[in-house]
Amino acid sequence: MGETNFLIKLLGDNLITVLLISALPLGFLVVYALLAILGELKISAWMQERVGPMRTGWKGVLQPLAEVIKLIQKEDITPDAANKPLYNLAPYIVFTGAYAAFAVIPFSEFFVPSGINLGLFYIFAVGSIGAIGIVMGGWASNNKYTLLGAMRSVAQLISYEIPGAMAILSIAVLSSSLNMQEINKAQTGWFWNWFMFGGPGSYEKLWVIPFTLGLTLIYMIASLAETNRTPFDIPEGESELVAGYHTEYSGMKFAMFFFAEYANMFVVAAVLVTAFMGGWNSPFGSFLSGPLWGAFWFIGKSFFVIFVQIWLRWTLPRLRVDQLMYLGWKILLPVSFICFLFVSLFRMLN
Amino acid sequence: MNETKKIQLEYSQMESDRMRLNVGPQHPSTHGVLRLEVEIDGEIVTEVIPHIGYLHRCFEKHCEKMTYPQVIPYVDRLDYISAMNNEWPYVMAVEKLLEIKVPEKVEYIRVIMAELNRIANHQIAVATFGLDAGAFTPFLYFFRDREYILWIMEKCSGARLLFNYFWIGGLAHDVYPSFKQEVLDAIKQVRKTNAEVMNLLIYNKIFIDRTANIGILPADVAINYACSGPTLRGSGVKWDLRKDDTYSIYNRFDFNIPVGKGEVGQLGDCWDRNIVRMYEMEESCKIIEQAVAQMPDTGDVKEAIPAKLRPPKGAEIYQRAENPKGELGFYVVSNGTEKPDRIKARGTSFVNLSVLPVISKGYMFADLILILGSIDIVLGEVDR
Amino acid sequence: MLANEIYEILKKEFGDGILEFKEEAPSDPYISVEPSKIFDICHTLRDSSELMFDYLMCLSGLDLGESLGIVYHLYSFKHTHKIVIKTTVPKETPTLPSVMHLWRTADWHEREAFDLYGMIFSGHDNLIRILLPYDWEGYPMRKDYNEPEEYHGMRVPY
Amino acid sequence: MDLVGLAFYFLAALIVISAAIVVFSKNIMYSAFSLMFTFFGVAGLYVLLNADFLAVTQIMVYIGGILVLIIFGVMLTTRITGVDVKSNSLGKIQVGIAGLLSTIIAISLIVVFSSTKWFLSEPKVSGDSTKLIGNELLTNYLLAFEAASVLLLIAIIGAAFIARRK
Repeated sequence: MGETNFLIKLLGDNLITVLLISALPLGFLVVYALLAILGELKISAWMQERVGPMRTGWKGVLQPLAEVIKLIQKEDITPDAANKPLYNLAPYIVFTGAYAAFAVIPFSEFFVPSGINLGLFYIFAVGSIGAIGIVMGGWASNNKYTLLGAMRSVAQLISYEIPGAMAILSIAVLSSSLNMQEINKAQTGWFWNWFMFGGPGSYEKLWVIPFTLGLTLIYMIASLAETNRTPFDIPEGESELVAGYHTEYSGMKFAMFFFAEYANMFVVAAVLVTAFMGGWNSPFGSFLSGPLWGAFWFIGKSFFVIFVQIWLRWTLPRLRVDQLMYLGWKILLPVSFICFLFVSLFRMLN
Repeated sequence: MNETKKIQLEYSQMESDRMRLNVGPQHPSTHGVLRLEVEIDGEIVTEVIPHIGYLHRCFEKHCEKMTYPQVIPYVDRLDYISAMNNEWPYVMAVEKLLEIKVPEKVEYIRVIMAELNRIANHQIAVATFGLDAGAFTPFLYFFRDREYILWIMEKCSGARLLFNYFWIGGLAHDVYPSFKQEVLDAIKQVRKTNAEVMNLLIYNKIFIDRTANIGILPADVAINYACSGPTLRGSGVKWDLRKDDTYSIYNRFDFNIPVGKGEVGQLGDCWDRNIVRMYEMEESCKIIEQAVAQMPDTGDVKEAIPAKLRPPKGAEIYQRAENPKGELGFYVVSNGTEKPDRIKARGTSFVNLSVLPVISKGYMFADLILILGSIDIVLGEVDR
Repeated sequence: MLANEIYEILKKEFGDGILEFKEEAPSDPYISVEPSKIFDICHTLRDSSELMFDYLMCLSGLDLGESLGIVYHLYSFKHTHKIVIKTTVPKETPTLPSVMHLWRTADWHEREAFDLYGMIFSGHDNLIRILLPYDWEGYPMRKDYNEPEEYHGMRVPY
Repeated sequence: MDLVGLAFYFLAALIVISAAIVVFSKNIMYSAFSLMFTFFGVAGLYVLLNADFLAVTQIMVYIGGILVLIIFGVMLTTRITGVDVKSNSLGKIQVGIAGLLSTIIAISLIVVFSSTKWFLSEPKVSGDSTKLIGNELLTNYLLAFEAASVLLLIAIIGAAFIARRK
């Protein structure tokens, strides 16, 4: 476990190191969230042929910071009829669920907060904590819109966890491990060794490539649904549900929901990158590889996935709740099972 | 049988609690201060009761205290998205009462302005409809292009939204020298964006899935509810006041009346009503091109404006015109003085909105928002 | 079909129910009818094959001083002809049959007329105020209407 | 006290307190939500016992599956729009009986706990409990595994059947 953390090598195995390791992703998360918000603002502006925020700092780069300060300063309103304890607790639970997943994300060859053997499985498990938090917030707000949003959110989360899990399970079969570091190590080499392209192997892997590509796509779609991003932002669906489960939240508590959403975006991107896109491996064999380059590649690839998420958000309309269920249960689930079957077959034959 | 119907059937066999949901008056998708009392069973809408009047500004009562020209700014505020089109039937009604012949040039400028405003209105209608479906980007594309039209109107009338430009017997100002060229440039831009939005939004698979086969309005129901404009034409009724009850100089132009054909779903669904607006923009562009080509360069736009406005006592007229949203009518009764005895505005949105409870029953809650968006209401006109 | 032909048809069928026909520029030609017969007349206007007025353009209330007027502007999609039907009811007992079940669009128009002028349309399913608050008193579009001093403690005159 | 001990007492306190809320709270929603903390604490204890697979499964199944179902059940069967979701399980007689039973069980457990000679082995760090569990399930316990899957299959078919009937 220890050898994957440069901090343990540096400072030894003690309480301070453990706390530092747990806090390091939080620091990263704060910086990342600011960048992602800026990205969201600027990319959407670019797609819509406008300039986006321009006033705060050079070309508006300080805009996310200003928004965070604004959110912190804002009055924290608790509805009179809300169930106060649960209402106050919910944003933290949601954030905990999102942040817990960071425990196993391998940022680099030499830094993963916890290199447990069940990394991928663990990420799927803690994902459900967020669902509980969302129901908590939606119910405790004592508002029909939030309640509808919470119900939709949980239904969506549960439905899309299965195709996503099938996609990840196929990777577990291919790499015969659930440890995220092991999966990364299995994909070392040029980019055609990524599991997206069937994993390492020679020409006999060619026939499995369509299935692994399909699984990548399925995981991408499922991850969009799990993070409530357009076209699956039905729980928030601002045109009908105002803002879904966080309609009543304001100020810092709203910021927590917001933060959790961005954290979740990174988590699913990280899982996608780790499982399908080689994680911290350089796409060019040993060229530009190493611990620091690893972090660069990992974060760079994740940001690319996040860019795709933002891109889709500003391009597509929203699905309806029954169409969402239809897509999840009747299209993605059977397709993911078929892909899983063929991937397992490939694994057995080799 | 489509998916919604199937779900509806499955739900109808279940016993469940119904929830009353209050949509509006402050809600992002009610297009203003409309309040809908919705009864939902799970996600299925079982009943919709519109409550209107939150924007009631006593237009008709005010008119009794105003002289005829003073009413025009009030008329602007009915359907504030397409104010030029609102002014037109009103000034036509008063012109008919006074039996004024409007100069040729004025008629052409009025046609160009009204058609430009029709494009601007449909741009907002399609944009907000897309927004209701969750597509934000086309919304901003349309708003960018609408600026080109608003600039022209601003240069002509001095205002961007509420113009007070059509006066009884004439216009407030003449157009400026580069007017024709700028109009042609604007419609070039409109066509470019429309082509892009057709790809990006209208024929998007998700958008079709969302809007086709919902909110089906059969033609006979539409006529019985006196729906008009794209709401009626979306149901396949080829009826346009510009052709069927022609006014002004519309008989000089060559244009088509687009109707819904049920291209991707059933006839009269939300997609059909929306596509009619897209095609109508193109037809408006055609009319503008012809009008610009035919428009005389010389002429005084104020020559027919009467000094004294006293229609004969007891004279009354109902004048209607094709507003972008449908038939807008003004019923003007004179009592022989400078002030009208009674002005009744037959608000297009008011009439079109009354069909909402019928066409939204049995669909999902998310569809209700789209159905409301597809009939394109403006609360200023509903509540007056 | 011209307005006077429509008048002839109605006169033949309803006799005394039809009071007056007036055609005088610049006004639209109108037929004045007895208020109690309005439903039957409108029924004929809508369903008779030569009239076929399937489209109620507008329904307006009027204050004529002594009495209240109701004006129906009708249009036919099939024959593309128009007619105006007018009727008056006394201010004290402003009751007349509703045409809501002939043209559903009359539902909201009649509610509006009731709201602003106070006509009672008998046979209307849901005759409640539409533009004004449900607890408003009086009918503001009547010429003899006096604005209330206050509404729920808010001063009305601004 | 070392880190593991600290974590153990923290988790133990979490489990006891949240479990107490589950039992004693008058609001069913509180009970349902605090059950999450109980499950979470138990998962933590599994981690301390080196049973990481079991811990993650605990979170996945109990929090992600069962608890969500419970919350949905509570929300859908009672009046969901009001906050006053009350549990009536604290009647007088029932409390008496339940208290008596729990006390007996608690006493017997404590007696057993203190009288048993516990066999203490060195904590053995086995890296791969997943592999072990997998191997065991598909070799020694294959019959039980298959029986369980058949049972689950029957449950799914039954659930689907009941759901379709109505």
